[in-house]
Amino acid sequence: MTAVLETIGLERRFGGLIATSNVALRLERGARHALIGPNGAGKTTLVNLLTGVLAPSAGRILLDGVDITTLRQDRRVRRGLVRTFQINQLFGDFTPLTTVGLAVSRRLGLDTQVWRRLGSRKAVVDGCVEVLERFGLLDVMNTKVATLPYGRQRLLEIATAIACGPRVLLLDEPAAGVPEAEREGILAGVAALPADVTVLLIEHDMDLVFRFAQRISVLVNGAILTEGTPSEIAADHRVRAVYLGSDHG
Amino acid sequence: MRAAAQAALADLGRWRWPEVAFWVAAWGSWLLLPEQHLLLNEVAILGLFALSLDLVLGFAGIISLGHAAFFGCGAYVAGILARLGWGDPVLGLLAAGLVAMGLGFVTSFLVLRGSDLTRLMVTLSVSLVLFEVANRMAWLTGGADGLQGMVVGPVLGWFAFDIFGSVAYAYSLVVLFGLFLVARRVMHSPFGLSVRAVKGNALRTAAIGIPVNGRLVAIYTMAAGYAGVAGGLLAQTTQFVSLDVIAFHRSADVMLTLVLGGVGYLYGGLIGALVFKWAQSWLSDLTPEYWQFWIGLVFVALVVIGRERVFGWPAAVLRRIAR
Amino acid sequence: MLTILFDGIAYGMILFVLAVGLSVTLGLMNVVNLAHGAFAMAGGYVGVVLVNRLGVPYLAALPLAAVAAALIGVVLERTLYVHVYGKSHLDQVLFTIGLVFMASSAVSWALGSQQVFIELPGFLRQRFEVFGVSMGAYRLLVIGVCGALAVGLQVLLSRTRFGSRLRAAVDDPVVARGLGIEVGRIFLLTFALGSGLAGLGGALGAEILGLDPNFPLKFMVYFLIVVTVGGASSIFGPFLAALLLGVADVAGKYYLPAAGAFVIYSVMLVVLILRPQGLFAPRSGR
Amino acid sequence: MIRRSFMAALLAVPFVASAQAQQTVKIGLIVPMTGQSQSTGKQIDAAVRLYLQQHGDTVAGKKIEVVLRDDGGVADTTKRVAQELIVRDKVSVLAGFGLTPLAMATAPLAAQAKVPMVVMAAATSIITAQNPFIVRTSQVLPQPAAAMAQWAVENGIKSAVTLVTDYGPGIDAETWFAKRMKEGGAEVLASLRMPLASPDFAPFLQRAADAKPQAMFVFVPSGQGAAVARQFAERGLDKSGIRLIATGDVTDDDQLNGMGDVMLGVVNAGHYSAAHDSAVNKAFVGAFKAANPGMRPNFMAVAGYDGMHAIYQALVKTKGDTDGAALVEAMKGLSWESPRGPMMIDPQTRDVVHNLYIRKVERVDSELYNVEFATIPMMKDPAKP
Repeated sequence: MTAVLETIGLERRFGGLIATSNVALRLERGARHALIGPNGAGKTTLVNLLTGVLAPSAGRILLDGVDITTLRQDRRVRRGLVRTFQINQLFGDFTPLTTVGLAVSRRLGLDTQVWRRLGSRKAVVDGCVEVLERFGLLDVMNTKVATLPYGRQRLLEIATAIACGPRVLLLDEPAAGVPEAEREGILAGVAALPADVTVLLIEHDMDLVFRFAQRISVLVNGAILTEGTPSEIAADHRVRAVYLGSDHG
Repeated sequence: MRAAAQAALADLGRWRWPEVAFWVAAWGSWLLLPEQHLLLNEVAILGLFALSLDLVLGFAGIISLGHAAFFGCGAYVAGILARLGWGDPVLGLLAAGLVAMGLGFVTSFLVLRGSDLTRLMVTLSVSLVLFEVANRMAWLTGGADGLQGMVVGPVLGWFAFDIFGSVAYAYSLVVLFGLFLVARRVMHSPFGLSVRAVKGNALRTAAIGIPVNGRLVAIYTMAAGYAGVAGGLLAQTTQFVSLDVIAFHRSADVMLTLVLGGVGYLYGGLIGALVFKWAQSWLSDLTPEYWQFWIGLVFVALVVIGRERVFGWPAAVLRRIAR
Repeated sequence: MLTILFDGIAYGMILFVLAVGLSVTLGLMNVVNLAHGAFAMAGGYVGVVLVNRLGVPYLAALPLAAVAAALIGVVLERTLYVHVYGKSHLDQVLFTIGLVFMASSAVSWALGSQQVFIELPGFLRQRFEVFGVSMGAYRLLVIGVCGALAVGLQVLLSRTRFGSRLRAAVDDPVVARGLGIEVGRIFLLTFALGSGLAGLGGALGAEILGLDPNFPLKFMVYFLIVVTVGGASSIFGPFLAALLLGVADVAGKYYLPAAGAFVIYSVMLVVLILRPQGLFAPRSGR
Repeated sequence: MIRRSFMAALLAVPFVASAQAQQTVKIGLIVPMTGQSQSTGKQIDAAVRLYLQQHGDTVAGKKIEVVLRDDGGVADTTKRVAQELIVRDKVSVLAGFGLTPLAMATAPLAAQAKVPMVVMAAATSIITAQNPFIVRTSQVLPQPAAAMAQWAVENGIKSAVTLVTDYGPGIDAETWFAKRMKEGGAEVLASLRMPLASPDFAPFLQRAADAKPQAMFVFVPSGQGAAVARQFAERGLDKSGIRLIATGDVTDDDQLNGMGDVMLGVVNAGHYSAAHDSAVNKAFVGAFKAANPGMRPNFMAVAGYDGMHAIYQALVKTKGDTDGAALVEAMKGLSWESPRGPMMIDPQTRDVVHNLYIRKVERVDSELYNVEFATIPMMKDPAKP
């Protein structure tokens, strides 16, 4: 099996501060991989490096063996590297339908069409319905996003990413701030992802991580401390030591 | 559900009766208000100009206080062509739009970054620099005295501009309507949606694979073309171009016009132009010295009381009647 | 040529005092107050009435002009501006331009539309030769007053309780309220300060700039240049920007009279492209 | 061609019916009442109202109605307002025109509609050549410029620097001052042009002073003169042996009082002074001040006043006929005693012919005035053959 997403010696400095230090990650096709670490370990910085929001100070990023280190954000998405945000990034004026519709149009390469209406292609409509249905958003598809309850917005955040047709999906704390009752919907949506989609879950919530992940990497002070199966990680005394000081001790 | 989704998507670009009524009224005004053709011609031109600003400000979220750069560019192109003997209005307008688009494309790269204030000042500086250029190149533009000697031919070789402004208004209205239809169509396309998305959240837009800067460049260029055509219309229908077309007050006026009518729904500029020009003309007939005071009062009241509450009550009344 | 430099500094200083209030309202209170020039005009006309009609001594009229403009600021802040703090920038533009239109018309109605000046006392019309540089007493006064104001403002904002409270109120009004800071009052005082400075600038600068009903619109662009080039979050930035603008404008006109205002606008464009946050803004974190 | 005129006729049909049978003669007065040049508009408007008040609103059996419109000094507005006045208000005469571009924008329209255009402010020489319906009662910039140069040469000024605002009238002034100086054997050391919107004049004045001329010749539009003159004095140039000479625009009567004592002694050339010593002028100034407290008539006001006089006299000559060509024909060669002194409408060029006075700013009865001390009688526009 070849790696779908791979980083080699990835490094990012802010002035004298090293936020990401020599990170080597390797995700196989269809992997369910989790990245954990205490607050301030540099998880979000790493996601920003992977998605092209930030440029690395050193190192390389490979997607399907192709170097994408200098590729623009949107180009990476077109190659199938899609993310969600820890804090919802949505279009408040849109409806879930138009939000997903735009993402589906982009996936189908129709986003530069200036003359045809958004809904004039059957494929777009079908794509929208499919994604909205999977996340249970059909009943609110014509509601203004800004007025949706938070849990629904969180679902839309993920649904939008799915609508982009990811081959590698970076989920940045998908359950953050979601009330217990609405959490199941999110987990179900994530679990229902096609098996060939590679998922990197960045998460705080250990329950979620251990239910979901096949492999786990632990990030501490910007560097990978260790990597292994959930049981290996659970048994690792260094990981315990790191988390002892924090809320999961 | 699939049908419902399709219907909802199809509904996005559907003509609604107030829109139809608006355009019926616009065309009706040509027949019914012959005495107002000159003013209405200015309304149509300002409306097109404000529509152009709406594409940039209302849809893409780029605040511009220098939009007159493109308006003036178009006006000078149309004017200079007419002076050099290329007096065909349609070709002149086309040239005005294209040159303004070129200018828009080149300068669009300056407004990709920065806060509202920075963009405001960058666009303003561009227009001020162009103002100075037009002023310096007096051999071409006529400088501060204005461009003289334009000879504008009849529209399509048939309709000569008359002193009543009837041909002028019809011509401007046709151009406005045509370009409005294009803008409407484009703004309801996936491309248009992606431009709105950039304004809504640039971070997310990039995260679904849409090149943010590319979209901004594209819409800015298109809007510049619209402004250029508006400028060309003004030059052709008044058969005169002066530095006013590119002056700061022109940029400020169009911004006020658009904000008055409301941004981001295509009609704001048109309604704003109608209200602004009509109020200005009416008040300045009543009190040529102090009309600005009353216009100012309207602006202040509109914001302090709230636009929704001022414009909202006719809509509310209509709703009640309909019920 | 040092005389040109001297003139440019005086001109820049005037621009600073006129624009610094805008920098405060824009940078600290996030209100696009395009009517700022109207407060300067108000101060200027108060000076005209006091000195030319009522015979008040020039130096006494300056603080009175500032106080008058500040009072107008207070009244307008309480009655009108409070309603637009939460509105969009575009609404604020519409609102403040409306105020400018009203102010211009009102002045034209009450005091006529011809350009007026404040009569300078004799001692300010003298000239000195210092080390071969020819300097006017009036411009020396301008430099002195404005320089002192710049220092005073910097101290006020960085060293006093008022300054720290203002910064707290701007950073997070909710938290500031929780800490017992009266945000409304802080904003009111800040607004009054900004208007008062504009009023002083209007009275002090009338000799160079002239006063007419069109004043707020005529100088709006200059104020905006000072604020954007200087960065709208400190005193020092706009101060340097104003000096730079003043000297560049005067020197540009002297050495390249044919280029006119071209130099200024081009320089500003380049600055804004290279440093979108302003020339003297601290580099952003990260 | 046939089909075009057919279309035009078709479009024109609805408007023709009401154009007949007027007992009222409407005069469309278009001036800037707002914006940068608003003082020009206010002076002209006040003078026009004064004329109506003094001479009644009836002439040659017709009732005169003046329709005042503001154009804010913006050319396309001027043109549109003029067009509306012609089409909707059916005015017989257009008047006003505060700035050169405003007059230029309207000129083709007036020719097309055959409506006389009485220019009461704009002062670039070329305006009256734009069409045969333009008559001017203000001034032509080459007049004061040439007069000033003539006086300078005669009074031993051998070198000068010109300092003018960079637009049509300014360039006219620069050209004709320099021309007459050279003809008189004097030298123009430098010709500086200032942008129309120029808040600080100091650098231009400094540069002019550094050329060390005997005199500095200044033209700026009405309204900006005070700033230049004050800064001239503030720089100590008045004491450095450089004479400030100017066109009358700089020592505008409207503002002169507010400029202060620094203006005392400035020599300038102009066609009108509120202190002109004649019975006609005394009556005019007195009535003007009475009707407009706080204002003093300047050269803009007198141009408005004379413009109305030309229109009235033309109507008398045509016996109330408002045909444009007839009115213009009647205005040609008109001459009368204006508050400025004798004046005439040149029958060939339709431009103003009047005395040019060399004046000096002096204090008279606690007010500053331009006091005339030399006269160049009945000067035509030197720029026209």
